[in-house]
Amino acid sequence: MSSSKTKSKTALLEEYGALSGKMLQILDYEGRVILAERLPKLSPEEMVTAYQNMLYARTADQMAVSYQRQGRMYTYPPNLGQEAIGVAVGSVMREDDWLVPAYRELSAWLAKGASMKDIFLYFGGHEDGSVLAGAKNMLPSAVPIASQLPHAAGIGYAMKYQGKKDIVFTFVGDGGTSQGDFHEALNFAGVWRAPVVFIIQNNQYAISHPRAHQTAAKSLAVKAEGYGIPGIQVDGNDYLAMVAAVKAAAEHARAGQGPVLIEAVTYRRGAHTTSDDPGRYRTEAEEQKWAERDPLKRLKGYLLAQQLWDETNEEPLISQYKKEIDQQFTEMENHPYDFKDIFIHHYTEIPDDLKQQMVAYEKFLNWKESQQ
Amino acid sequence: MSSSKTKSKTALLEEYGALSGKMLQILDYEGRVILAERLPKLSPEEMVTAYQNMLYARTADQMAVSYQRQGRMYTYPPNLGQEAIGVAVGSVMREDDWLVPAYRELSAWLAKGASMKDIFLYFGGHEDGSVLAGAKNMLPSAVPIASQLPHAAGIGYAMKYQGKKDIVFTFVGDGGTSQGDFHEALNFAGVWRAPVVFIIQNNQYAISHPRAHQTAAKSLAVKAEGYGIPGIQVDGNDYLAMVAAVKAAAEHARAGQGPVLIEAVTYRRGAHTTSDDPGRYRTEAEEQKWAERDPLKRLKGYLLAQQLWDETNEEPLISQYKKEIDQQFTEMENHPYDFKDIFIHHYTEIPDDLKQQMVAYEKFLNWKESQQ
Amino acid sequence: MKIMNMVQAVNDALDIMLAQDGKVLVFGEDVGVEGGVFRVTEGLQQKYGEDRVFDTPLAESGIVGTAVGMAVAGLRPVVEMQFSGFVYPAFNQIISHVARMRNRTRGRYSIPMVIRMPYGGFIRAIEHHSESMEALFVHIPGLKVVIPSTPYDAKGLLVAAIESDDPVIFMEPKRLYRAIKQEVPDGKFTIPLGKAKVLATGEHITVVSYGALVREVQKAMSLAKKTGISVELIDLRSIYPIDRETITRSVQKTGRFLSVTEGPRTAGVGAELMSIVNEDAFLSLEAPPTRLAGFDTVPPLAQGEHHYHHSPERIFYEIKKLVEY
Amino acid sequence: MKIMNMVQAVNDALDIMLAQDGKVLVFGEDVGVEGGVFRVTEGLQQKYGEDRVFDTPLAESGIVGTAVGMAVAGLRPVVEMQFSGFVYPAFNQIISHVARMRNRTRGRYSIPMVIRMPYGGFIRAIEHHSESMEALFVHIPGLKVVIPSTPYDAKGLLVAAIESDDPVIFMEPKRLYRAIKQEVPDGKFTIPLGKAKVLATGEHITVVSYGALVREVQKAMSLAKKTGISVELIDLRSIYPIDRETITRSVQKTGRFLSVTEGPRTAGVGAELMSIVNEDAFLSLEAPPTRLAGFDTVPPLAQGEHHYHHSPERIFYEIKKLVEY
Ligand SMILES: Cc1ncc(C[n+]2csc(CCOP(=O)(O)OP(=O)(O)O)c2C)c(N)n1
Ligand SMILES: Cc1ncc(C[n+]2csc(CCOP(=O)(O)OP(=O)(O)O)c2C)c(N)n1
Ligand SMILES: [Mg+2]
Ligand SMILES: [Mg+2]
Repeated sequence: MSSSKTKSKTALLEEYGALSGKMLQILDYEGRVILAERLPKLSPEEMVTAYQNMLYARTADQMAVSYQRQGRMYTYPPNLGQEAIGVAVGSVMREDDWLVPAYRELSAWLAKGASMKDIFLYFGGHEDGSVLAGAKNMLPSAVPIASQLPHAAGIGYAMKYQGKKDIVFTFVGDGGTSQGDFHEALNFAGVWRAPVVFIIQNNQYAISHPRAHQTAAKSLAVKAEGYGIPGIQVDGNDYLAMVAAVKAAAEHARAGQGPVLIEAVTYRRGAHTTSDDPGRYRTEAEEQKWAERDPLKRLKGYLLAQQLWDETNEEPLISQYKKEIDQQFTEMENHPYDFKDIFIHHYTEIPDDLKQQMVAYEKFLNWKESQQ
Repeated sequence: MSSSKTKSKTALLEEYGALSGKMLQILDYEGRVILAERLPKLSPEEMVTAYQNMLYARTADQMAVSYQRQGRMYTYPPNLGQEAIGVAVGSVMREDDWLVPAYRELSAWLAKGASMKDIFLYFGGHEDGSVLAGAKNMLPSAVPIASQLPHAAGIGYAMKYQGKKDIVFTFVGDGGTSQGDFHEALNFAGVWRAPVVFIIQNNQYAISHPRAHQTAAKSLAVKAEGYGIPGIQVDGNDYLAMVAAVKAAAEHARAGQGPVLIEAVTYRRGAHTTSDDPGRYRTEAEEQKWAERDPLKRLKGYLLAQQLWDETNEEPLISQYKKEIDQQFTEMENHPYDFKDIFIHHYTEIPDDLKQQMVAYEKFLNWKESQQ
Repeated sequence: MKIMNMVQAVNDALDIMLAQDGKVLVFGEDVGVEGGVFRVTEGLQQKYGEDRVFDTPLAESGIVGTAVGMAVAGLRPVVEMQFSGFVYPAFNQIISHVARMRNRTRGRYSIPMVIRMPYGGFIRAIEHHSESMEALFVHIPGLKVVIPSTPYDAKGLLVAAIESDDPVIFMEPKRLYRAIKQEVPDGKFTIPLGKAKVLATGEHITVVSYGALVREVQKAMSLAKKTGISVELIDLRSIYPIDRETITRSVQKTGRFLSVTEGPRTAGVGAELMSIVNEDAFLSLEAPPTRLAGFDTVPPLAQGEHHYHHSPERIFYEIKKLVEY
Repeated sequence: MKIMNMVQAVNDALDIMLAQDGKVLVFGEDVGVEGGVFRVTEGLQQKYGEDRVFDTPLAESGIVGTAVGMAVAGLRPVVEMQFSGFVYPAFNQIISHVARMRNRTRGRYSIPMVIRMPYGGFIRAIEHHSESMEALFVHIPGLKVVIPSTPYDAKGLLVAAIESDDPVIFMEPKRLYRAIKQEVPDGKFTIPLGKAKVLATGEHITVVSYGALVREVQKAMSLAKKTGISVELIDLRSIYPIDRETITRSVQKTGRFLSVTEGPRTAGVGAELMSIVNEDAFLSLEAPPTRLAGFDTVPPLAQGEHHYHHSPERIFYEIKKLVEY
């Protein structure tokens, strides 16, 4: 493809605007290009890296689920089937940009520099998993639904105020669009023209609650109208469409034109968390339908057709990933825990009263030991 | 006008839909009909009554402000300039319909059966002012902005659940559209197709904060898109346009088609409350501009042209209103207050502990008296 | 009589009240098809239909706020907050409307609503899933706050809560959901709100607790017994209104007082209980009334929660200190 | 030195901190052009520009939530809640993020934020404008809570709050906004957070109070003096952390304790203070430590608020009862 044939990114936000009723799709379910004019300019290496990142994320995700099943880790929210979204964001996001996650963006966290050890620590019950020392400008998971979105708007304001060109990427689920904080964050960002790319991972469910009952709005992208900002609906299982949309949104934000709302239409192929049983609320037929739209399968289809990928690479690569990931898991399992950490991080200086609580508890521990 | 020439009400919600960019206006600023095909079918008596209700509300409002200035009543939020909205709602609202107010809808409260005494009691610092015994299915004022809107959605659900045909009218300000509760209420109502007419009184300001900075959305009506419900922008100072819109919305809701969002574009001609000084944040020129669009002036212009109103009626009528209103104010000033009321209404049965607090306080009162 | 765990007991209470009264609705997040993330509402939607037991959009303020409207319109909503850590978006509705409507309308509109929520820790959960912040609700005038410690209590108290014309915050110790089984009578019965229960009479010290910690206190009592200490144990059941009389009577007898609660210490329920003891039994006190409360910290994640949660040993240690005072 | 009321003192503190540190931002509802509904931020927008002092859309969760983001990104937001009765929509942000960010990230991100809000009653206001719910914040681990009782304190404490790397809930007794004038030093000075101030030394009883009630206690002390009662008065200044040491030392001397606070009684700050006294000065007590708190009711509207708010007579009455105990 020649670059002159590809249309401008900002025009994309118009053509596929929230009221257009269109969903941006570049690859069909087999990975064939159906909208060549919108193909993002990516080098072969970038394409291959993207696929490998998706593969890594999927491998890690599946291992996390299995560690949990083995009782070696606690509740975990699988990312299975949604990998294209985080990897696409990761490919556009710069080192100094901010990432404000919800809790189901494994692939985006990795792109920002979080390690699997960090992630295992978090889901292994260590607060240390929220430090994320290797991830510049990234916040830890936000569990209270949609509460992270105002943070993103505020960081966006700060970037503008500080005269920086960095932008903010933030995530929320389809369910999260119903929360008041979604509304307030988008409205503030709209008024401030803050450089924030809001990404809804519409994976069709909020636990058991289907998208159709979450809101009577025609799409989630259309909610952008209420805040006077561009909104666009994208096939979130189509890596190339996601890259095109995220690039356009990032360009818009970085150019000082304000926030963009992206609805990435995807499917949570796994359970809500390892405690959940999707069999209670959805059919196998539906799961099957979406398996056929799997993002890895589609990007691989494309890469194979372009002769950028050799199927025989895959097994060895996965084995290598598994080894790396398991290594990180072992590090997590050997991570130390000091009970004093419970007390000393709430304030810059521990209040006397709290210190007394720590001391009293230590006294008890000593007494207990003396009893044995 | 012949009824065959007027278009259907539901079509109105389409033609003036949130995305149309149009504002429904039937009367110009002088009260001349500029959209005859949308003239609501009202009898001459209904027109005159409407004008009188607006006049009554305005008189009462101005007296409330002056009682406050005399130090005989506490802070009060004037309704000046917004009377057409409440009176229009009042003319469509049925006895069994519900009214869920904010705090600036004097004209609507009166239509529902609240007395000026009730209102004076409330702003005179008596909880008894929230009982509103004469107003069937009306909630008291809601001070925490937008927090009343979920109540309206819930009542709407209850009407449906109970198989009733009653609908709910609820109010919020332009500022209130930024609150999370606005979002959640409209979204719930949309999902439930609850029979609720949401009326935004866009009076251009939230205290000092202008509408333009409240949201980047093109209109407030457009927010309806985000909830998949009809939205319509109406000239809120045009009584006839308001009646047309409220009728259409009520019909929609009563027919089981769900909620409607009406943005009534108006202007708060008075201060935010009697504690506020609008001179700090808006110009006299602007106030003048809106004075020319005053709703009473416009409806009177229409009535005069139709020879439905005799200017000489007005003074005596106002005098009569003043007498009535002052009578109600005097009743408020003579309203008794019993300190036990502070304690006994929180629970169906007063908890022992709280009773002890009451008893202890009474003991103190007796001791204090004994000291004199 | 059936043997039930707390999940089943709560389900049974809801079932009975839904069957009895068409005004009762049950709604929240995932309470319908899913039957609740803890399966507390399992089967109720099938039995009572989608207009009586249903899922809402994901928004707690919307859930509580719409329930206020329903209550005003004559219904009796029983809503679920999926975890007590997610009730805060609804805080404005609770404090500004649920708790006040009756007082501000001088009784014209009461709010017969129950807000159920699993609370408390020691289930190795993720952030925001282990809190015990009942003191926040106890401090708000106009609410009742109820916490059961057994399946039997859960059923009887929940029925009473649903029948109450006052709003009730009903907090379920999720750690106990499946941990205890017990015979629970069939059909409807109630346990009065505002009354504590003396679970064990004793001589040397009064211990007041509620929720999941009652069991831990009972274990501590076995340790105490071995050293000859006899404990009077009171299960508060209602955290507001507090049954001052039962507490006072006991402390007047034992002269010693310990509260064992899970939430943060400062301005917590333990502080209230100590104050009550001071006010009503000061002259009987042989040792300072004492609180064993949670630390003034966020509950630690799974790796640290055994430090945060009072073990029987820790409770015994405090009892011993007090008796030896 | 200038003679200032509390509005001016708070304004002065904001002015100084805005001038000193480009990271400080002031925002909220009507704080810009309007200068705040109480005029506390008057003139600051003109002086520092619309990007540093500005109005937001009307949404408290948005205000606090965006401030969290700004704080994380290195700024020092000082936000205003127009009245403390309207902070509840922001409660989730406060408890789930403001209070926790530092702990959960083990210090990587601190939240140097101040949330200012006028609180308290006796100004004949409408509903939701008279509450004194500081105990809710005191109970939340991770927050500091500060309440000044004079213009001088307001300035020194607010400067310290803005300089603190921890989040501070700064509650301003609106009843005092224009009621007291006092000499306040020019320029920057701080009063340490977490330290109480002994306003008067005395022998017979320790009274702890804060905010608008300090003045009322002082009036009560005049009444007490006439009957020969000498009161030691402590102004708490910081409600969290509480200065236990100052309180304890005093009660060890006087043997009697009364707290005088405005908010609801149950699980309020008074309960915490009583508990502290029990824990640290039990053996010195000659009478039950006692709390004079607000009723467990919504504060009544204007017609009734003189019943709710402690008069000097009521305070004296409680002092007298305790001294005569
Ligand atoms: C405020 C709040 N309420 C409830 C929950 C419990 N909860 C956790 S995830 C979830 C569903 C979220 O759905 P969605 O936003 O679509 O994200 P997804 O899990 O599908 O990625 C719920 C209800 C929560 N974490 N926070
Ligand atoms: C939750 C909440 N925040 C702040 C306030 C203070 N306040 C009272 S009225 C008002 C402005 C409301 O503006 P708008 O919604 O446009 O209604 P209007 O007063 O113009 O009718 C504000 C900020 C409040 N009452 N409730
Ligand atoms: Mg989802
Ligand atoms: Mg307005």
